[in-house]
Amino acid sequence: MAEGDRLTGSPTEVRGVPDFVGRPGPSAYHRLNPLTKATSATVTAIAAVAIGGLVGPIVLVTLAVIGPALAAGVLGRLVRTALLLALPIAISAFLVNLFFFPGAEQVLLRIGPITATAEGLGFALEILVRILAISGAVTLFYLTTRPADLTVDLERRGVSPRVAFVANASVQTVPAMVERAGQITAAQRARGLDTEGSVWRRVRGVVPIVGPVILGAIAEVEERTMALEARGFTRPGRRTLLWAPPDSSAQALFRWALLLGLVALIAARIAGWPS
Amino acid sequence: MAELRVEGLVHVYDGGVRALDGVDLAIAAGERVALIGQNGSGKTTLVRHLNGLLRPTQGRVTVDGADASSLTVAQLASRVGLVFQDPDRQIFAGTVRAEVEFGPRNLGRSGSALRAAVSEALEAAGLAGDEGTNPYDLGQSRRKLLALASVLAMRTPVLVLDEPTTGQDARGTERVRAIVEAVAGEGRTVVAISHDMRFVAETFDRVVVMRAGRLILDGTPNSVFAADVWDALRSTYLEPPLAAVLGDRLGVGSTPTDASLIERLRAG
Amino acid sequence: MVVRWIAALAAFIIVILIGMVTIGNFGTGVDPENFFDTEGADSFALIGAIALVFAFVVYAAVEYAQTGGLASIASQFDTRTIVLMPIAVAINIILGATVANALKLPIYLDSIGTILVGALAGPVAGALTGFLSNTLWTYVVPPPFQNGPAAAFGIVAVVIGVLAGLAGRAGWLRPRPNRPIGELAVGGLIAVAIVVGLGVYAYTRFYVETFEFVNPDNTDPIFTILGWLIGLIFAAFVLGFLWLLFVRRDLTVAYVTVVGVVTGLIAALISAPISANVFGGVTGGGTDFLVAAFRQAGADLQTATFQQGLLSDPVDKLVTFFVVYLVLAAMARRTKARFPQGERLLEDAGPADADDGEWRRATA
Amino acid sequence: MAVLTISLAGVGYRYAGATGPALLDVDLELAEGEVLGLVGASEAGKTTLCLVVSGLAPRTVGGQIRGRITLDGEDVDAWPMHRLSQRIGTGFQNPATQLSQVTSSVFEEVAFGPMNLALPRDEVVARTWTALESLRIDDLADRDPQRLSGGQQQLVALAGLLAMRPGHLVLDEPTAQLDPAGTRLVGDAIERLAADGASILVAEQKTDLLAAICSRVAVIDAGRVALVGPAADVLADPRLADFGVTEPSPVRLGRAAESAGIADARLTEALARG
Repeated sequence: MAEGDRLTGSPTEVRGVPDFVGRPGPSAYHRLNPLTKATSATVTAIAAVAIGGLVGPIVLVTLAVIGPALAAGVLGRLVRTALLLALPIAISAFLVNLFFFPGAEQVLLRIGPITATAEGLGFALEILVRILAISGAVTLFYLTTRPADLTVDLERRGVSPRVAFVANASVQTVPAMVERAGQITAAQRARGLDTEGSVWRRVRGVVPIVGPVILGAIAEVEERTMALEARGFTRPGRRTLLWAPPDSSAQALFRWALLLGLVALIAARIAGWPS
Repeated sequence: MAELRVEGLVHVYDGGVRALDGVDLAIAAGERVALIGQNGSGKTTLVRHLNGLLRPTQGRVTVDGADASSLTVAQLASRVGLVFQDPDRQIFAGTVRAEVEFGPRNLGRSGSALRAAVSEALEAAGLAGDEGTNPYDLGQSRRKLLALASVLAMRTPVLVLDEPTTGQDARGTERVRAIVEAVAGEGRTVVAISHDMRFVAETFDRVVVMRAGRLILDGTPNSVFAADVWDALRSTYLEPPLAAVLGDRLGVGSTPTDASLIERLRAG
Repeated sequence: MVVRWIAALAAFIIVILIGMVTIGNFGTGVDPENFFDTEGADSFALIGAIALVFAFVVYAAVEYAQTGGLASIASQFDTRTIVLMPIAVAINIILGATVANALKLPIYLDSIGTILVGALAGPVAGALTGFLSNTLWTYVVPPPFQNGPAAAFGIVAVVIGVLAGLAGRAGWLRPRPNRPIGELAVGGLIAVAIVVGLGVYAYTRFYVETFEFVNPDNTDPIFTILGWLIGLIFAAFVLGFLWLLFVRRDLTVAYVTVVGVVTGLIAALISAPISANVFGGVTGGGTDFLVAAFRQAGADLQTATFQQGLLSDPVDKLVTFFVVYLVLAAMARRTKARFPQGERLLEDAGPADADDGEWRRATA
Repeated sequence: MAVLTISLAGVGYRYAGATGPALLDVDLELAEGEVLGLVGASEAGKTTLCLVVSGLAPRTVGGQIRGRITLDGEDVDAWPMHRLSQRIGTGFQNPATQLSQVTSSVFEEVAFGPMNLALPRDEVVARTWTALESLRIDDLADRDPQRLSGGQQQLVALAGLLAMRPGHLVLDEPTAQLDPAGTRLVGDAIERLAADGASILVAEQKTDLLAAICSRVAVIDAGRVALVGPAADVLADPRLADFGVTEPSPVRLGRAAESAGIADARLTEALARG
């Protein structure tokens, strides 16, 4: 056999890249280039902060989040996920600003030493809408883009394969590590660690659980490193990609337009316009 | 009175997987029981009910006559010690000795009793000389023996081992066998999940075979590895030990271990 | 080589100047006149952090133009570091989410992975780990772990990674066990001096006007008590760690205490303007109650978030650096030694295996 | 004359910061199309020898090496790892740590190696299908690598190596963590590769598996090659137990019968047939 072909004979019939690799999304919005969706999410979030006030972010959300979500058919899930994401912050933000807004006179409500003020309410609403805008924009991206699609697109544009590797591997490591933490908790409980007792007993359980999660993962680093280097990982420079998400000059133009618009908005805000 | 009793045990995982489909099993004190069967046959799910890590969907589990559902995992841990298959899922202490002390300390043991139990466990696992070593400086096979020692030191009436010989060499397997013999010798119960048919045939006096969440065979190695039930074994991806195959081929009856085959040949 | 550093330095200075001029009045209530006042101080730190990132980008661009590659940076990214980073990102996100969402503790515990990679592989690797952790935590990680504000604080994580890398490189995280009592006492005193010094400076600069610890009639009594309580907790934490110095007889605990508190202060400086201006001082974690307390005591939004940061961040980074120190101590020696900065974390550097006779290292 | 492909002459290795060497004066050859089995007690040096032959020690693992390693007569000391990995494929014991964790399908996982080599896309795809077909797992191409059994994951890792088109395979205890079904799955695959003329160095505790696939076997004890020779002779050598190695079942049974004075023709004939 020719040198190098020792282990595998010639392929029976030529088969191309299977269709499940880079399968296009269900809707037009899904099929947009990942960088376009990432840029619009980031610009929407920053713009919501820069515009401030109440009406601005609401209009922004309707245009940049609700509209596309409807088109992509993910509005239901978007609302649920975005609310779940925003809830912890929104509640705290609302309460803190409502009751603790300094220098406010118009007292709406007084409960003992704490007073709810109109100015506080106004600011609280502003922060609430801003937080909803940010989590809406981020959730829209999360629901319509596979992380691997964004990293392969960035890699095509010249981002180092190593950075793309870390991003992709992190996405798979988080759920794997949560599962590992569950197994470790079971193993320690089997050795008498009481995780159902008082708070103090549970705090004592932190080291026997967090310890193996970290040390167990680090113990695997050695073998993972060797396995990667045994498959040519150390070869410098770009690598071949099986596919790359489609992009168009129109989308590229749109991305630049968004960025320039954002810069202009921030510059205007800093210059004190419109107040 | 049975030390461990499982009645009509059913367990359905939240994904809908019916891992146990009505299991009845009684294990007396001092018995040595091997639990074998293909991965996914429900072996690990069953043993996790013995120390309360899993609670039954239907049916009952009793330990020393007490219903396990009335006891917390921490309470059951003083009765049923469970050694997990992957040592890296539990090791956290900086030294071998500290890792072995973790279990007994949780059970409230201290002082000379604790020190004796720990030293004895380390001795049995062949780690007596490594008390101050960092567990992660040990090789994979000795870390597995460390995990075994860390439960052994708890001196629980019931000791459950999940694939103790996987990844061990000849000397490691021999050490595990010696530990099972010693623990059973003290009248304590040993239950082990294993795929090593020779280790099972030579070390355990009762073999329970599982398939798809049910018990399909339960008896001495002689009965479970006899030729007439080989198709049942193969239905759960198990091959009888070579000694049993030869015993059948030479028509000298059921000979699950080398010793039993030789003895039958010498008598024949 | 020098050209790159000059270009990077120039970029750093230019960005700071632009920042001071434009972001001086950071959108809401920061007066350019009292630039070095409370609000100005923390904006300045944020501008410095952004300038640091710009300097790095310029450095990389110049190196790329000169050599067509990024060897000096890439060398910190051997396969072992690349394999460790996703684990570090996952540790940040899982522990951070558990503390913030589940336990509502007034600390974050979301930079253990960042500091671990920084210490083992260097400032740039630490910075990238921090940046990716925060970005992925918002954009990519599914609920219940997803955290909205994390991406905005990416810059803070970058700086924490750099500081951890420098601490590791300087050998400060190298164990120094069994030191005589005298040495421990001196180390302990120096650490206390630094921490108390910073504490007093921070108190006089950023707390005195609005938060009268001493006379309760100026503010509501509950907040004076709360103020004393928080001050005591902070002091307890610092003294507790210094006590560990004598229990473990390991001088490095003093180093870890100082590095932890200093990193915490810098992180507070940078995160305060972001928290104030982007999220109105509230990020959903346990720290929001502190902000509320300071707001009720009459501090404006900017100051309140800053005062909260000055308390939680140093304690959080103190705990985090100590956890990382314990993890490094528990790691197998062989594994640690193989990381780019691994040698500097070993207790005794040990005899470098000289290439004597036929024994030789890898050439490729 | 058999083409001498991998040969180690007086090779020693010591880990960084270790007290003593893990490998001493190893002379070993892996000829074209040969399957060399490696046995020995835990921590005797099997894994270290595998890492040295594959080049991962000292390149990736650090430490220091001595002696000379040649591939088809050429000294490989100066070769970088990504060049060596195209001539020698290395498999490990734990299936999970061999997955790259950056792919969502078996096809992309097996293509990972060739993609790193920046080969033309069509060749990457061709090599990937060929590797999957040669191990008969092309039906798993669309599956999520994390959701497979241990045996299947080990086959995917093996396919990932084959896609690099190495001339040689070095496998460190491939079935150590697998159940009987997985061991049979991987054992059969290695047997088919050996039959196709692949040269393989495989370390294993399960000597029954080695007896079926190896032409030669070497015994490692305390970092030295204590014994090497034709598989049948070495695996029947009475000193195996002293080296902490379990003999294959037929050898063990035959010896037990002999020592019990049973000279039963039918037994020896049955043992021969296995």
